Amino acid sequence: MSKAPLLKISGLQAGYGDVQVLWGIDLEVPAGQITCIVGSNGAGKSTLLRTISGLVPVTAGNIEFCGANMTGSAPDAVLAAGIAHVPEGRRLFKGMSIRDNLLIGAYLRQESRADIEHDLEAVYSMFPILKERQQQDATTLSGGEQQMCAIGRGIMSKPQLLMIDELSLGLAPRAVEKLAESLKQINRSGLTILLVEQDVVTAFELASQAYVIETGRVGISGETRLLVEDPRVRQAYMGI
Amino acid sequence: MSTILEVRDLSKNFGGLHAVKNVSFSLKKGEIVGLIGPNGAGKTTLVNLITGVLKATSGNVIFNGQDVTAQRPFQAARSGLARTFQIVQPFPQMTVLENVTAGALFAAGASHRRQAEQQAMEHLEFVGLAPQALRPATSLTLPSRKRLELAKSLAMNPKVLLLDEVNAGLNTSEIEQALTLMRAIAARGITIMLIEHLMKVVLSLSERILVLHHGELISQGDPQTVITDPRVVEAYLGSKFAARQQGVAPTAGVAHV
Amino acid sequence: MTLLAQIIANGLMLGALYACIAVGFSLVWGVLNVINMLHGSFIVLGGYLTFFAWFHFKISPFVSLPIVCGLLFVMGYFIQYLAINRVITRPVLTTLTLTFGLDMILYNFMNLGFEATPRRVSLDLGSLTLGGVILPVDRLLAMLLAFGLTGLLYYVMRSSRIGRAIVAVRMDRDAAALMGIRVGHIYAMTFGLAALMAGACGTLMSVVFPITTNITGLLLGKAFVICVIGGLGTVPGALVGGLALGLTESIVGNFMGAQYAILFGFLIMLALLITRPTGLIGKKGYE
Amino acid sequence: MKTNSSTLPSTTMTRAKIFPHLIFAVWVAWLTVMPLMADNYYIRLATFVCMYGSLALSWNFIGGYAGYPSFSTAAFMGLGSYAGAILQKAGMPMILAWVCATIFVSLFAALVGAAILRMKGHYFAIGSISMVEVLRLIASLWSDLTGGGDGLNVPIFQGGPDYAARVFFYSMLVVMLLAWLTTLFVDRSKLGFGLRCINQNEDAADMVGVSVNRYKTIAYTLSAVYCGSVGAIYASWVSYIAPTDSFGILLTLKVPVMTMLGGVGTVYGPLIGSALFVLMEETIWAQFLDYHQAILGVVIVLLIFFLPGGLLKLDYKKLFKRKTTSHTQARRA
Repeated sequence: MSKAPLLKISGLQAGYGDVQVLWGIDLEVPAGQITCIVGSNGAGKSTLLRTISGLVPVTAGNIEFCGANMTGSAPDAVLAAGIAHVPEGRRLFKGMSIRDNLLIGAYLRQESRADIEHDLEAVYSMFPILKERQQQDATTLSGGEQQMCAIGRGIMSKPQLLMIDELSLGLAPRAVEKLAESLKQINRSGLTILLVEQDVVTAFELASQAYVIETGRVGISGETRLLVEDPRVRQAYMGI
Repeated sequence: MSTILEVRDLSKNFGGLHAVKNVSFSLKKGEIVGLIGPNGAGKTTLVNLITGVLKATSGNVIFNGQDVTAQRPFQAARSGLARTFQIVQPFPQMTVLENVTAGALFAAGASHRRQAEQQAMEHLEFVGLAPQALRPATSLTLPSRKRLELAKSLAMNPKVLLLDEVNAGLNTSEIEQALTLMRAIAARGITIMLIEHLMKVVLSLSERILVLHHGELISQGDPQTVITDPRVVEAYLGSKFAARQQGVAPTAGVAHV
Repeated sequence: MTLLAQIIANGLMLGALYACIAVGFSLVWGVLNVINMLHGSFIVLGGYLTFFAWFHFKISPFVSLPIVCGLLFVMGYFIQYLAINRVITRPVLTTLTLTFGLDMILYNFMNLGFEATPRRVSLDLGSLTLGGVILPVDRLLAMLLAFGLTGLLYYVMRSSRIGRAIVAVRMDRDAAALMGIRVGHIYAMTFGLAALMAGACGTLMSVVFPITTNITGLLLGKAFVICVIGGLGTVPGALVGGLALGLTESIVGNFMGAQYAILFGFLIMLALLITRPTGLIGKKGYE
Repeated sequence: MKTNSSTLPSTTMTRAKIFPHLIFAVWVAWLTVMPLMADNYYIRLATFVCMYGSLALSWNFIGGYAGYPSFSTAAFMGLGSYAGAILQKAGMPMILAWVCATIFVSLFAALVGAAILRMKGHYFAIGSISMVEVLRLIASLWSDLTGGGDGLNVPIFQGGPDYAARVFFYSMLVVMLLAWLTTLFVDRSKLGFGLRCINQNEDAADMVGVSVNRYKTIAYTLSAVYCGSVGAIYASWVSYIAPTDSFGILLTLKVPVMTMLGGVGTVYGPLIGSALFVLMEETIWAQFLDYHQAILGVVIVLLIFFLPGGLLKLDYKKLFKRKTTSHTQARRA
């Protein structure tokens, strides 16, 4: 990891009210790669993403993105800086069509209508099902299709870093396989991805680099091809 | 073994959308049955229909010989039909002990609060939460919250226990502990229906498996036949899982998907 | 036969104003999940401002309409941004009590500033008769403007950037924030828009009815009824609810008297609340 | 809606438990003795304190324990006033009229409760406020029974102003004590526990075996009983009632605010809140006649911002330990 990391987090602490969840996270996301964060639920994976995107206040430590200090910025500043966040449970906007859901992903972008339409077509080509049913209410889609729409909505903001919270939760294995393929394709087109994933097998197949989070602190971390052999990881998280 | 719960072509549609379509099955006393299916297949809707949270469009539910289709949830709870929630639902501003006492006091009908609290403490010891009895329920980690749900439903001294994704979000070692707990519950003669989309849990515990897909029961039977049933593989498991199955005997540790 | 036509005409003219009364209240309830007890006072304030502009400076109500709208919008924006945003996630008892407290302040100062004597802008524009039905011009203009404003709001909600942002915030606060939408600002815009509609309604009403601080409670009651009948948080809902109440009150009022009409409105609402709490076209979704 | 302190009601009443009851006993004793030495102004003020104390305790059953913010207080009180007045005009002795009015209002609440409690959250709030309006309209329209818009006179209480002031004061005091006793009973009973479950998570309460609708209707009825008696006593006390002030929106909103000031869902929150509020309102009214409503509004706004849980549930421990929290967290990291 010779180049400076795209995202650098040091000593990050955060929580909800007086319940502290993150007890000092240190993490680096190299540009151009897929990095994954694994660990059991309740370990603080989602809280970490929500703290980076400004939904949860930082109590200590700092967040650096492309060299700029982002600690404590509001969600719209974080998005403007180029970090998009696909939230846990997809959370598409009910009562809005698939097309409107995707368009609102570009809410902050000032470019012309044509550029935005162009990006919309790019998303449609990646997930054709979305184009077929673009006028339908987004929440009538199946779990897997909703995840595609949520990822598409994230891409529409033209980020440098795409954070995805729980890709596979509640999805049938078949849907997860298809989504993993699309993510690889998106990454190859130059978008850095930070993936929070509870299913370690899927995470390690996708990511080149992994951080294991236990009760709010980074436990083991390193390249996934080494970690796959690590007995501690295999026993605790892969049940093999 | 006599049947304790029978569901006869139960259906529920929400304005055109068939969430559950003529589902029929029955549970024998003391049996452990798995109900699997992808998210949105209608598993939780089915549980809500059986426990009276939702009114069925057609078909009925026979529990302990009585037709309980139109029962309200609290009547189902009092007659011994308990369920845990997929999204854990504690009473937020109450302690762990109070949460479990509620089950003993209302569903199991303990005469007064002191007696209910004694019973609650026993169940907390059984699931290993006794030390946190006086802590607020919200301070528990996710695995212990799941055990709180379990303790609460046990306190309702149920005849049938519907465990709705009680293992979702747990890592492998936490699931191991949950499995031993469930085997201990089954040993007490309580019939368990395990609602999951984690294959590992369902395979190693259930004597029979029902597969739900788009609201319909597409397969029923012992674990081996079900996971090799082509319709199940096509609709739910995905080729990679099936491939992995051929290589490894089902009862050995199977990477949960 | 012309009696029935007259009643229906009166009902429509009244209904258009009622739609205007309710649309702001419905927006705040639907999007912010807040029962806004200030709503009645906003309407009366709009009416008073129009009256005094007309009485002292001879500014016609239709000229002072945009001014009143601007003033009320700014007032609504800051009340939300500085006060209500602080407790926006709290249960209904807290937010309702807060707006009630704020209303006591506004009501007290309006009473001191304007005294409670009823006042009305009387522009003797005469009236048209169409097939035996008498249509006073001032009421007609008020009706048309009321429909126009409601239509404008519907357009803004449906196709403008702000409108989509408001819908996104309504459906999922956190997800909207992740889209770069500044949620606090959008809440303030929504409350400002609602205050604007209330002020405009006050202007239109001052041309048709005498305005006094005593009717704030009455106006609030109407907003309750219309929102429940027509459905929550939707502009068409407020329109349908407003017209339904206007026609009912016109018919019942004609045969049994005004107070029975109001009672009738409440009874319909309570019956609906018990059987269909989401109202006639209360969709859980769009605008 | 925080639960109150007694989580595990240990059989031995620890010192911390008895303390509030002791203060209350001293306060009631002082109130009972007070009319012997005070003049009618203070007796009138004390009557209002007891009146609003009863109303706040009543609201607490549905708004505090069950967590359903009802705005029907004015409806129940107004109904009690009219029932008491009409019965007395028909020749019924005063105390009997009060009792019958209370029973009538309780039945009314039980019947209406089943319907109105189907609504949740905002709809329940709107439904209960509108009921006050409906009753006000009926009272002003049904003139041959209620005297319509120009109100109803209640036969004046014989025995002179001083004696009357004392009789009405002690009656309100008795009602407050009954409401307090009922609150104590509910707070410790299975009903209280069930209501708290409903308040915190109604679906989970249903699943755990709480018969949700029955418990909510009981709480709603309980919230009406003593409002009915207070209404009847009030009518005899002021001996003239009219629709607009018997069924006023201001009262129906002030009572929940008083309970919030003290602490919702607690035994003594309503009593403390209502006493403070009445005394504050009296002093503001005396000093700033023109601005008293605005000042009251400011007080409500400040209460919402800085005292959401109310005085009783203010976490005094947390307040004092504010400095040390960051220290302990650092140590634990």
